[in-house]
Amino acid sequence: MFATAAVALLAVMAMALLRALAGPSLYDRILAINGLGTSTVLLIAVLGFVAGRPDFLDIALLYALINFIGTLAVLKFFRHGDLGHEGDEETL
Amino acid sequence: MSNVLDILSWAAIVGGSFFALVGGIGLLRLPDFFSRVHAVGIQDTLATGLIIFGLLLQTDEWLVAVKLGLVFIVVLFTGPTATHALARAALHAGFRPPLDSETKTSNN
Amino acid sequence: MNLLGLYNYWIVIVLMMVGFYLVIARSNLLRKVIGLNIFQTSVFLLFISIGKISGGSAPILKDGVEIYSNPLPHVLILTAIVVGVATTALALALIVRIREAYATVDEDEIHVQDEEA
Amino acid sequence: MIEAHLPVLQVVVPLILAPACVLCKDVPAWLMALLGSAWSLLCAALLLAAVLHHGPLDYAIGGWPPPWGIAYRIDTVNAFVLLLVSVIATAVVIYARRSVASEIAAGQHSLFYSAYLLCLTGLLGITATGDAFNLFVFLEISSLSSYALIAMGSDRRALTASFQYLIMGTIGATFILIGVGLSYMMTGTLNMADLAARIPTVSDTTTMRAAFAFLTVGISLKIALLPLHLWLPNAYAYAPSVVTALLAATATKVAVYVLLRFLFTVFGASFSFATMNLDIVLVPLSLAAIAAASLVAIFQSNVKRMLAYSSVAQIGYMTLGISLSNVTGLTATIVHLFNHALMKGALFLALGCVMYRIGSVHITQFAGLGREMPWTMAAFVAGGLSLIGVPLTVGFISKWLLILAALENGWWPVAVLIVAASLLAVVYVWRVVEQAYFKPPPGEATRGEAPLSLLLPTWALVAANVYFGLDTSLTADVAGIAARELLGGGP
Amino acid sequence: MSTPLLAGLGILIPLLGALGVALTGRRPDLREAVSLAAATAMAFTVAALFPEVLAGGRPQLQLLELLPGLSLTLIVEPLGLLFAMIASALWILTTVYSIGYMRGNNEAHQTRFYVCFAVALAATCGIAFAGNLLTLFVFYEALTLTTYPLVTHKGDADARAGGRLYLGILLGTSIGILLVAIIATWAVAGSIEFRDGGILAGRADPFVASLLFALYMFGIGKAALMPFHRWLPAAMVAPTPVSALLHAVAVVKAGVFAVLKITIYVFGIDFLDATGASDFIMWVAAFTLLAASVVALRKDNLKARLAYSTVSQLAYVVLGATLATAMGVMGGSLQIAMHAVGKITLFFCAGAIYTAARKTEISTMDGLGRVMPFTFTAFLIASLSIIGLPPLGGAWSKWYLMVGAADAGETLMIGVLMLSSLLNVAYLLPLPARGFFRPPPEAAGESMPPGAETSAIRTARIREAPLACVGPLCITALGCLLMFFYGDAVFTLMAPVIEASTFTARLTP
Amino acid sequence: MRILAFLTSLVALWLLLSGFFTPLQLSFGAMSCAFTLWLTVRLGLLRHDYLRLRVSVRSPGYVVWLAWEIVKSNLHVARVILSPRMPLQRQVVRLHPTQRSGLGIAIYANSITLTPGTLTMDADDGVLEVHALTTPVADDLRSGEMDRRVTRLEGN
Amino acid sequence: MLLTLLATTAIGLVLLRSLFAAVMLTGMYSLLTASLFVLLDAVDVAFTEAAVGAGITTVLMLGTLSLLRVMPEHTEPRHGRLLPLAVVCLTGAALVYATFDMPRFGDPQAPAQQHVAPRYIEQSAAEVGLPNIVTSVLASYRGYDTLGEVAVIFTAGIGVMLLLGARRKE
Amino acid sequence: MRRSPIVKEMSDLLIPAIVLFGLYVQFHGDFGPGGGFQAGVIVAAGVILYALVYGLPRTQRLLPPNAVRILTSLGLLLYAGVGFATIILGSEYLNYDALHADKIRAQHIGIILIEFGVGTTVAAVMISFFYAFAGRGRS
Ligand code: NA
Ligand code: NA
Repeated sequence: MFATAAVALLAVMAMALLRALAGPSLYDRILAINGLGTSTVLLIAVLGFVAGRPDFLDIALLYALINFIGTLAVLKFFRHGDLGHEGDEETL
Repeated sequence: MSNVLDILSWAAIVGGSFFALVGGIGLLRLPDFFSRVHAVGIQDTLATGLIIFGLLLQTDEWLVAVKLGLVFIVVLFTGPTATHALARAALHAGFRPPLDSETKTSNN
Repeated sequence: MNLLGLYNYWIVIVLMMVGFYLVIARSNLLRKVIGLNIFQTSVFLLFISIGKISGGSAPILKDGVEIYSNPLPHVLILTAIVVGVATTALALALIVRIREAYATVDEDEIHVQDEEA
Repeated sequence: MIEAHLPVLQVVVPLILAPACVLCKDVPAWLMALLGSAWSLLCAALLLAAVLHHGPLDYAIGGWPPPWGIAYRIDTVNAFVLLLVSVIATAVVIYARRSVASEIAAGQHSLFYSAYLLCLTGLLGITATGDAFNLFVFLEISSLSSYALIAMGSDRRALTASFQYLIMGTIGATFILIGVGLSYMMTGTLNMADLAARIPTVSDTTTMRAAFAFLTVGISLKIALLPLHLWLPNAYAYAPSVVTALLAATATKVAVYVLLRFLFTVFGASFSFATMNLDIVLVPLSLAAIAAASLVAIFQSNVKRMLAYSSVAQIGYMTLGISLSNVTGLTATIVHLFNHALMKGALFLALGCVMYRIGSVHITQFAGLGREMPWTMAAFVAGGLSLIGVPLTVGFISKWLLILAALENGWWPVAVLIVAASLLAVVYVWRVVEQAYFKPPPGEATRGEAPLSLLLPTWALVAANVYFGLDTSLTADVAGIAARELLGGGP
Repeated sequence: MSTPLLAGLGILIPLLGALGVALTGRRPDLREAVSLAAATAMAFTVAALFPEVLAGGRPQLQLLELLPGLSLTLIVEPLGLLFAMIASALWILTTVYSIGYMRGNNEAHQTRFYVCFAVALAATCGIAFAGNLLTLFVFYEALTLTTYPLVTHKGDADARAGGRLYLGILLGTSIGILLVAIIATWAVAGSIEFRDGGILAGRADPFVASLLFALYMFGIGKAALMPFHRWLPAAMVAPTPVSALLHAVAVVKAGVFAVLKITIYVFGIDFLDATGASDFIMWVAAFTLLAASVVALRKDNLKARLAYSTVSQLAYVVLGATLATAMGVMGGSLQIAMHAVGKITLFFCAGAIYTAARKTEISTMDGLGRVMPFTFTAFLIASLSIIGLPPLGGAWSKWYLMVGAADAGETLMIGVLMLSSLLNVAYLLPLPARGFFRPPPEAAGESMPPGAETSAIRTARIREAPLACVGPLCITALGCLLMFFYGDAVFTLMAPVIEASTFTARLTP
Repeated sequence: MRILAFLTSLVALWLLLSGFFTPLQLSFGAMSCAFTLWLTVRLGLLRHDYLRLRVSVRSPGYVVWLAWEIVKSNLHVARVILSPRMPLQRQVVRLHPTQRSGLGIAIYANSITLTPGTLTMDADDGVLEVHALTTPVADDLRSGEMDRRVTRLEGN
Repeated sequence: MLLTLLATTAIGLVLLRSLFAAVMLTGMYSLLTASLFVLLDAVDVAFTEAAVGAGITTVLMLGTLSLLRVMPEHTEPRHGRLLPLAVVCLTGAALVYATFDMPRFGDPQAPAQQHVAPRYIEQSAAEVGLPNIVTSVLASYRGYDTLGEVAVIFTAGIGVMLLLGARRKE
Repeated sequence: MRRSPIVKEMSDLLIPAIVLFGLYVQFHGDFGPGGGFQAGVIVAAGVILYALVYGLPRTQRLLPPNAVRILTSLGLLLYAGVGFATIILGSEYLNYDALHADKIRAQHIGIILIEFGVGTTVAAVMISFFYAFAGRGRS
């Protein structure tokens, strides 16, 4: 059962990877990687159960947070070409 | 009881996997960037929800359950925020969504 | 020689080669750093593979678990990851300074500028 | 009580002073750096004395016995290298006060000295440790701090030099890591002594051979053995004077020590040379390094770069001694570690004096310096004579031993080449001497002698060049003991 | 004072002298007094060793030990003592002469000059007393380095170019060849200590011995064996007293002295003879001897001619050594002494001519002998000595060399020696002939060389050089004469050494 | 008061995460919560009024409703994606939300995004620009039910 | 399967022209590796790799990229392709050679599992008292390595401050 | 054009949670995956998120670079200092046994202290990395 989920998630990751490689726009890539991140979070959660050690969900939690921050950083970078930009002035 | 839970859990996980796959297919198939965002939306919501629910049913440790819940909440909070920020950034970068119908304004 | 047992290693080796290739073949400094990252990450993978025991579990003691994978490679690689990020940060800082000084981050162009000077 | 902890205190005192440095202003930071270096010098001296009297010292850090914990093991070889590193570090740090003030922006001194101490820590840690992975960690401490220190040079090429060094150094370190990983795979241990005990049982596996190859290549990158030397000339040429002096005198030496340690202690001479036939590769490369780098040095117009190429050549001497794998050869290598540190230390400090007054080390800038900076140039000449290998200097002792070692193996042409390369050294040293003493200074402006705080450390090293050229009881005798230890005989 | 310490003192005194000169540099009179005092003290110190050495003593002093078997050691043996005595005695004269020359020509950097001079003497003494190859090498290099500032004393482009060649060849050959030979000797013989009968004897096969011998002979660049002779003419840019010292005493003699010392104490005469190791070098020496003479013949510049003469005369010593007979070695030893006295006279004369008349080219010296009779007479005497005519000292060395050649069965060498003497006549005697018999240039009419007009005017006012110049050259010229009568003193001193080196002592005809 | 409320949620989060109730771990927890509180205050992230508290009290009902909406729209979008011809009716809808607080608007906007098929692209000057994949979901949105529910959540 | 994904990412890295895409793929590579680490029981490592490789490194690279202001770089002049390729192939060959006598993947009888490590697994509970063996080894048995590790990161901090801390010369 | 309220609101909620999560990771490394290093990175990530949303100047005003720099040192000082403490207490460098009569407690104390040092330094260094890179563009 867990294995089914794991395989499905891997397939999803593969699709996301294809989209990331194919683009065409940079935003497509970011989107794909963001989606891939979500799949990874789920995969980690499932893997924990596959391995019979489900108490590693902290990792999944961390992935989710990192995924979010990473995406924001990328976007900020694209808006301003500057990660330190004052947020009040511009969009994010 | 345990059997019922198992079946339920199984169903949830398989369902979640299915929706995840649908999201993945959407990510590949949908024709433009803004549409693809919706596909990721499926992954962020129902797919995640179902899989985590399925896992939740499998555990008897409350700590694990709590953490699964936290993972779900975090994904639920960050996923839409990130996709929104992404769409907004694309919009401001000059990308316009290809439309099949014209823009409508609602006044509610 | 058990080919199946070695397959994992071979993939890892290919990954290492790709990273290494990026480091030495690319003239864009940032790409070199990226290559270095891939190279090192792949080496980490090799190490972690060393520690894996079939049927083993993560080396966090738990009642009812009999076999644990080898924790030592994990410890080593934790350190190595830190070393890696430290190196990357320093390299990136250097790239920023190089860009400021040369207005380019391409090794070949920098070379040309140094020759002219 | 303190004596028992000397092996580790040697390393951790500079380590703890490094963060303390950051909390200080510029001058106290220098004092910290001085304290750290002087302390390590004291420790090294005491350790060497202790090792010579009582044999190797072991120290189990954290109280965990090896191979489970990380152990320090000080024997004659690394006690000697520790001494060499700390001697140079101390001389250089005294020198640094003025030199750094003139080359590094104010306000960054505390960071600079912190990096200096970290570099020292790394070098000492590499030398002292008996654990293969711990060696990698301290290698990275010293490398990272070197990259930062080199990039502090005023020329923009310092940045690219540092970057190139970073890339090659990291590749080297990663190769070392691969080597350590492969040998861990086959032995299950990281402790060097334990490795040495276990490797013979797995020495005829492909994995072990590959481990050997990766370790050797990785270390050779750090050594800057031809053709892996490409990072060295620019790194030395464009780094701040103090950094060049420190690195040129110590960093590659420590790397050579690591090579010695792995080839002889961990793998054992018979595996390294009889099984792996390392000498077949190492001898031609060493000879090529000696010949080619000396030749290239002649055509350099940046004097620091010239000496950097000379270092590549000198490294060739050291690896040549290693590849001879007899007692005399190893003695020569170990002696040359020390002696070359003294000569390059003196030479680069003298160049630092020039940099301090003139702001450049381009050869044309040396015109007339013999008159304007007599003490500096005299120090340079003395260092140059030592580099050439004139008797009564340390350079002679090294070459003498090396040639004897070559002849012991019946390698006549090698001996001849060593001598011929000395002639090349004559030529490149001479180019500077001629400029300094026989060309009139360019302008009217007379440039004074360097301040005493720069001259004293420089001359201290010059004096050491002569002293150890006359009294070899410390260098050659200890190196002989160390060489026999490495080759497995008793001390 | 014990005699070993005297040997050390022989080195220490000139060093102290150098220090004294440096300290008194501001006051020329005092400075030169110190210089002279040091020279005298050194001469007496060295002379004080004479009785013991003559009695068969070999005072020994180890300065320091670098590695086991590798030490700096002084041993006073006859050959070295002879050399030290010549050097120290001539130093006195050179000092006196220098005072006249340097002041007469208003040379700059006189203090540096005297300091280097003194240090060079210390190095020479070190070479003389060297107890092993390493010590020899160290002092040999020290001599090169300390004489370098002397060679480039003028500091102009020519001086620098000459200096570079000087240093390049001498350092190059010594480090590149001599050091190799020393190391190889260590490898073959296990020792580099000088020993009667040679350390290589019985330890090296003929091929290795030949190779080593060639390495030594070419490695000792100061012996100016072709093709490594170019430094010597190049060093002619130096002030004349330096040339005198270089070409007559310290540098070149250090070279040929080293040749002899190595021949005797490293190879052993019998060993050389038995192996024929020196045959090849003998021919090189013969070639050098003739070729340099021919070159000398073609030089108009007086100092250049003297320099090539030196190249050729040095080859005599090497030839003597390579004959590998007792007589040949004796001839070589004598040649060191005789040539030293003769050649220093010639250089003194050249310097005196320059100081008094500002002339350097032989073709412009017509008639000078009439206004500078002492100088030209001395030149004539020294020339005759070098040619080898009795009753002058040079006759001894030429004689023993001939005997040596005959002993060795090298009849061709006898021919070479005779031909060389003829060439000597051809290039040395024209100067006194012009000086005495040609009319001064103003009488020569149209055929004046460019710039001769002014010199012609000056010739009229030319008088002898200052007494400080003329005095020493007269003394050395007299020395040439005396050496003929005291030649057997040298013989007596040297005989035991040479006998010890050969089983068949055939010194007494 | 708001500090207390915030602290309570921190402590709750800690206890949920930790799962260890030894005195040592509890004291670490106390320290951690205190530090986080300090940092939050210092960074000025605690400037909201009682809104958050009120919202969190009233949210369960909304969450249940939203969950159902999400399931529905997921199914809808999945059908669209999987249908061979992909019948898309892409359109942009401009909405004028009735919430008064930033948090309210954020909840509304995120809820829109959470339901697949609709996506808040921009939220400027009180206008939400929403991308809709098909007409049904767009119409759903235009009905304004979600907007009303979120505004009710905000209360008065 | 994951490995294949990794390989795809790596190949994408070689082929993709956009620097930005390369940075993103690097982050993704790390994330995938981290998943693999979980699979290989190295949870601590996975944790770290995710936080560092996917998080910090990506952010730093983006920061660098933003300072470079040469975002889309289309020409990548490749200099001397052959030598690097040869070096890489040699290295690869050496590694493949190394695998011939390696213990099989996952073999519990491999030397690495028989020596040193067993003590950590069996004794650390009694000797150090923590359930997480990795932490025991990291902080106690090999605590000195970790001190070195902190020193490394500290060094990098010092280095970056030295390089980017001073006011920029324009 | 103003900052999207959605991102701001979500970040406001997430940042304290991230920091607390980081501290949780710091103190639970003994029981599960995690420890000082990971904790440091996570706490730094929280700060970085704040800086991304609110801008660098405001962040540096509230968390001054100098303070971060001092923290960088303090962490390493703490770690290395524990080693000196154990020497002074009579055992080997970093042998925590000296810290308490009960070995297990002693080990625990030592590990907590050093992990805290690790976390401090890592967080501070990561933040200063970000400061350095993000701050370079503006001057
Ligand atoms: Na002649
Ligand atoms: Na002649």
